[in-house]
Amino acid sequence: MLAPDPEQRVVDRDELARLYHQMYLIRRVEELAARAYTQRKILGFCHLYIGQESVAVGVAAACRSSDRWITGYREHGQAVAKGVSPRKMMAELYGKATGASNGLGGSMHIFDASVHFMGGYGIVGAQVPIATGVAWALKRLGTQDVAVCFFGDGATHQGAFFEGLCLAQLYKLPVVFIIENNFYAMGTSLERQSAVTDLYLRGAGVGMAHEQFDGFDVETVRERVGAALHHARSGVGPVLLEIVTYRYRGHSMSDPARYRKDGELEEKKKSDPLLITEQRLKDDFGVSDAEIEALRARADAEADDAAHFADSSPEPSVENLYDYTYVSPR
Amino acid sequence: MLAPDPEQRVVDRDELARLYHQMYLIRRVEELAARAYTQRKILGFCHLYIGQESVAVGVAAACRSSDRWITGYREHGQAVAKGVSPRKMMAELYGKATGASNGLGGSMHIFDASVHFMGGYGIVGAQVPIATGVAWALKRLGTQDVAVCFFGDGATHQGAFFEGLCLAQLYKLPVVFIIENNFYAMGTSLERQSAVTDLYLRGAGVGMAHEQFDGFDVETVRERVGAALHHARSGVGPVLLEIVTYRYRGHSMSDPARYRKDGELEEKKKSDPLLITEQRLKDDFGVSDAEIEALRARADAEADDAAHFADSSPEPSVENLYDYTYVSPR
Amino acid sequence: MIPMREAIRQAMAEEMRRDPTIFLMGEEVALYDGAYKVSQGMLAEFGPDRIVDTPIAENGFTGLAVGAAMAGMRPIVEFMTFNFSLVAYDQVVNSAARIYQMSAGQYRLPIVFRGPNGHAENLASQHSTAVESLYAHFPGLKVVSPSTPYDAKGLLKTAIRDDNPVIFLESELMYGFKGEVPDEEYLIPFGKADIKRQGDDVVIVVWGKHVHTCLKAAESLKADGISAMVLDIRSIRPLDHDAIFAAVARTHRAVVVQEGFPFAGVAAEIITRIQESCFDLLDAPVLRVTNRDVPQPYATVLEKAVIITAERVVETVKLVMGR
Amino acid sequence: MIPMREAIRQAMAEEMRRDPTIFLMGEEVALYDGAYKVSQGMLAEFGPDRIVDTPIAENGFTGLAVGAAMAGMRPIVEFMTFNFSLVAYDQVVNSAARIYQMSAGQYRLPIVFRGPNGHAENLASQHSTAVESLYAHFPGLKVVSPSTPYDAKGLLKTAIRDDNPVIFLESELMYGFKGEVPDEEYLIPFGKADIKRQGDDVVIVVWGKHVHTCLKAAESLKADGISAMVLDIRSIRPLDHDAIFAAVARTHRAVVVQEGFPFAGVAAEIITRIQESCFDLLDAPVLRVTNRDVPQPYATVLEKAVIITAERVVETVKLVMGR
Ligand SMILES: Cc1ncc(C[n+]2csc(CCOP(=O)(O)OP(=O)(O)O)c2C)c(N)n1
Ligand SMILES: Cc1ncc(C[n+]2csc(CCOP(=O)(O)OP(=O)(O)O)c2C)c(N)n1
Ligand SMILES: [Mg+2]
Ligand SMILES: [Mg+2]
Repeated sequence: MLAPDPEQRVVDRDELARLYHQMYLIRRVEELAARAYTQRKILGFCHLYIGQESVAVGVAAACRSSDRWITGYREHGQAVAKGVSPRKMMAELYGKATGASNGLGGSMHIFDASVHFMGGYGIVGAQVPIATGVAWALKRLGTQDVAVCFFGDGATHQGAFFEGLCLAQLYKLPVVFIIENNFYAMGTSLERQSAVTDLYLRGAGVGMAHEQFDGFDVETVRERVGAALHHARSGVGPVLLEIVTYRYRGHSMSDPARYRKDGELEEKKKSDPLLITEQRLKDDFGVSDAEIEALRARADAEADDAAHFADSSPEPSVENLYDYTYVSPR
Repeated sequence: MLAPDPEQRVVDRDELARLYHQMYLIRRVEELAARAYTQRKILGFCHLYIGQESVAVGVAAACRSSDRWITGYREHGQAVAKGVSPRKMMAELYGKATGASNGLGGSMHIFDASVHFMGGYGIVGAQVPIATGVAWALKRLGTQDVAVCFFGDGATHQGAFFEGLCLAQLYKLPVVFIIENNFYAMGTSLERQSAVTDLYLRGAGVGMAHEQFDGFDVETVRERVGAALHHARSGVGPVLLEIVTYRYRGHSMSDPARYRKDGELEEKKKSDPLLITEQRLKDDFGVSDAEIEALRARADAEADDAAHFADSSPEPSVENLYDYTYVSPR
Repeated sequence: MIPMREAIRQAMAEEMRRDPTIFLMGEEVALYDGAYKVSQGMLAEFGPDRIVDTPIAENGFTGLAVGAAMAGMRPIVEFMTFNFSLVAYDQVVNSAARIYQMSAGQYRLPIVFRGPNGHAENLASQHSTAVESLYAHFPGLKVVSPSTPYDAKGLLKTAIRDDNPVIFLESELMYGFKGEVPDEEYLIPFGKADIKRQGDDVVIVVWGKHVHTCLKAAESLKADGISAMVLDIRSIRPLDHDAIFAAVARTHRAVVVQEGFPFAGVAAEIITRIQESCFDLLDAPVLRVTNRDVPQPYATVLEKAVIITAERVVETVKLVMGR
Repeated sequence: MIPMREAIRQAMAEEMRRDPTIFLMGEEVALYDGAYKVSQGMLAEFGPDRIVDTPIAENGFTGLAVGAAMAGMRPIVEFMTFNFSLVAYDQVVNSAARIYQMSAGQYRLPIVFRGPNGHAENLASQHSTAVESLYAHFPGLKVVSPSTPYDAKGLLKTAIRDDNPVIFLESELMYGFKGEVPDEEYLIPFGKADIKRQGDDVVIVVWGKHVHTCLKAAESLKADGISAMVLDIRSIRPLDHDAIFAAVARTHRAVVVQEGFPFAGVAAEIITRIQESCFDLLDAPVLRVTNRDVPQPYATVLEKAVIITAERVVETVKLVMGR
């Protein structure tokens, strides 16, 4: 197990309330996105993060704001956790000019350089070597920042994943690779895609520090990712984390997720990130029901505002169609 | 360590003499190839196997003739060990119509279906998933044969290598993957290309049986590969072997190999495969100098014959240029 | 009347019943019935040794198919979409396309690579690439793209029986498209174009889903008094240039419609051959309709501006007619 | 007079002195001085943080370059040869070419991908691929191919300063080719063709190493009384169609010479544009000279029959001239 970050503060009441608010906000935003999808206001692929919120929020709680994040197509939760405003994100899902990527990217390609959210990629595993390169630059440019790379269990079979890991370890780069193991790649369960189901062991094959833990409790995520960031930031090299989680929805909006075992989803919901943290707030920090309610109400309002903003934003203009194919000469 | 094959016979005098002859023949054929290269009778890339002969010959000694082999561009030794006639092979190097691939392939692309030698590939690592597929077919077609795949230390950073391993392990296919670790990928030494220098540990990341051993003694190779083949043939899954070896020549004919440490080559030559086996023949089997000389003389003659055959063979005909782009309809 | 996905499934299933060395491999093809339900029910009939789910390792399982083909099997590889074939590009163009030649005919590569190609709806840049131009470039590959269930079934059966690697391009937007398919067995040879609509004034050369875009365009051109032939080439490589030249000889004007980026695309190939062989027959330059030359954007209003529409075909035909 | 490899090295070294965010990465570029000695001595000057040896993981280090570029650096990636870029094809065409657009301009990708392209001598099928047609297809990429040390240096400096990904195609056969390069700094803009030889009867459009094949052909055509212009387009994308059209307006006849496979190649693109824009100016169809449409064979006698030679260019020009 990686040594904890000696400088990481203990989570206090306010911070945990903030993390709860974030997780709830992400879930709420995505519920509204799901509704908008059924209304055909959001189109194409739309991969929801519901159930996995503690991962993104826990990672964000451990990170510096200058750390860079890069991820796949299931990135709404990560975007919001990293600081992309729900408005900008929702507007992107709606394909509006006010979206994070001006409506060019959609659900799978959220980018926001202002908060160092370096995108959503659609080719499974491609973000892994890209993250290695971000870390390369962070090191060479003399920053103390870390690149954080998210991907799923399914991505750990891609050559890009393997090559990215080899290079990051060889060059001892400041990057934390996070496998969000939600047990399925589309309809394929973990044991049907891999002979090794403890995916963090992939690290052993490339000599990388590796660790596996349950990610349902946002505090655990914050603490263990803190340890990984500390390791990476100290200059000794990258870390591969396997964070065990679960997605409640289908792979994308069109997937009824019939491949789950009977009762599996209900069982998993018992360790719902929101539930765990709500209990903890109440039991250990004496937060009242009313306070929880207030946190939720604030998030509801923010999510509603985001949806309203997206809905009422203008469409992108066809005149700008050719603007981003090439950078114009300086 | 893999359990030995209980059915493997102990090497006797005759067999060891045969293996010595094979190794010597391979070296001799390549020495003639090197000379022909300087005479511009062989062109393009030409990667010599000199120093590594015990690997191919030891593997062949452990294999059934119906096992399939597939490899990279440094394949002259493997081809001869698998049974490609030195004539056909040399003629291919000369680009003659009588060559194993009719002069279409050259040094890097020797194919001989009649002895199940499935080629020489030029894209580093590409043969790994192909071998997985050969094993797929061997299993599905109900044979008891094994696919044997050779590649270098440098290939163990390719995505294709990793993906091929993942699939072979997932489907429990009868394939033995052999890393011929000769410590260099072109001019890049092992520790400069990989954070993990015990390359067999790549197996740990994909849950595959893995083992490492020195390959200078052909008997060791025969025995340990026998164990791996036994494992693969029994149906429980593939094996990753790292066989430690060394190449005496540069990467290809144009490489002066200045990257070696002082005295490194001389040191390595102390464990020359021919030397080791010659000693063993003499010390433990009472083979006389004259007998050794006779084995060599026979091999010299075979190699000379191959070179002569190649030299005097006809060029391919331009009329056949389009014959092998597509299979014509049956 | 059966939908395209059913026609494709029938072709695979019939061939698999005939030849036990055929297997289907790809992501989600077995337990999930295929991402677009093309292989629905096939796992039940053929079992997990022949309908095979893979992890997300396209380069790996493409290489696997190459090896299995060399060792005597006839793999069908489904790419969930052809976008993802680009991580396996090396195995397709450097292994599958070349081993028959490199081995001087000792090893054959009877593999079908199939799956949806090109844009669907609002899938943005990385999920909308049309790949015909990237594969047809390579000698050693055949490239086919059907526009109807009838053609799909007949061409796919031919592809499966072909001893060469075949790229078989479908469309997510067409899986539900219905058409007649006879009960009795039939095959459609490669390299035979099909006149999907006869016409005298101009020939529109096209394949795949945009055959229908062009039929629509041709219909609306009637109102302008323009009689447009729609020539569905069906197989891109081999290419039925005789049929194309014959059509040009009849109409003296041509438009080529190709999904995807224009630069060095299949349309350019066809136009190059037309101008070479029909130089004196042409009354006007041959024009092409392709996607706009930008990565595919997500928002509908932008997407519509990028993809090929009947209106754009009509416009281009009018240009060629000098209207 | 300096050889091509030296011109390329000067361009990289001068730019690296100017801008500390530039680094060179690839197999054998550092300690070994480059497989073809292009980066000789650069490790000593710039150190191992900026001249970086990689393992054989092209997809990985191409992705690394993408990330490093997004985070503020300017990578130069050397592919030992462009054949090996095909295992990294996804990262080039799906990441490098598209992220600027996907992010609506938030992230720029100033990367140069460079290395030898096309055939050298007797390298057979998998080591002889010419890739211009595979990359020029994609909006978002620029593609350049110099034919002289002077052009190489000027174009490479432009490529390194460009904020877009640039595919820079060299040739193993040309690294020793010598030419004049001035001492003072200069840049050559993309999209500007260069008339390497003036002529009146026919224009030969070409780029890269075959410029010299065509100059030889043009020289020998003199004997037949044919005055051939050799137009070196230098940058394939952007393409200087104005210069091409102007040349056709002068000569009324054109031949396009492109290494590699013909089908949907760059030559087809150029011909398509010529016939579109110069329809009434042309006295004959535009023909192309490409490699024969087969995988490259090893044996010299076969290789010679496949590659482009001055004789084949002469023959084709004569055809176009109606001789
Ligand atoms: C290279 C590639 N192959 C296939 C796909 C199609 N695809 C999209 S997501 C997905 C499953 C990924 O599963 P996982 O990595 O576990 O991530 P999760 O969706 O569970 O977050 C697949 C197969 C793709 N986008 N890219
Ligand atoms: C994908 C790819 N990248 C680069 C090359 C160029 N190349 C040929 S051999 C080689 C070194 C391979 O080293 P290793 O795998 O250790 O095998 P060895 O040559 O030592 O037998 C390289 C870089 C290639 N052929 N293919
Ligand atoms: Mg998953
Ligand atoms: Mg090696």
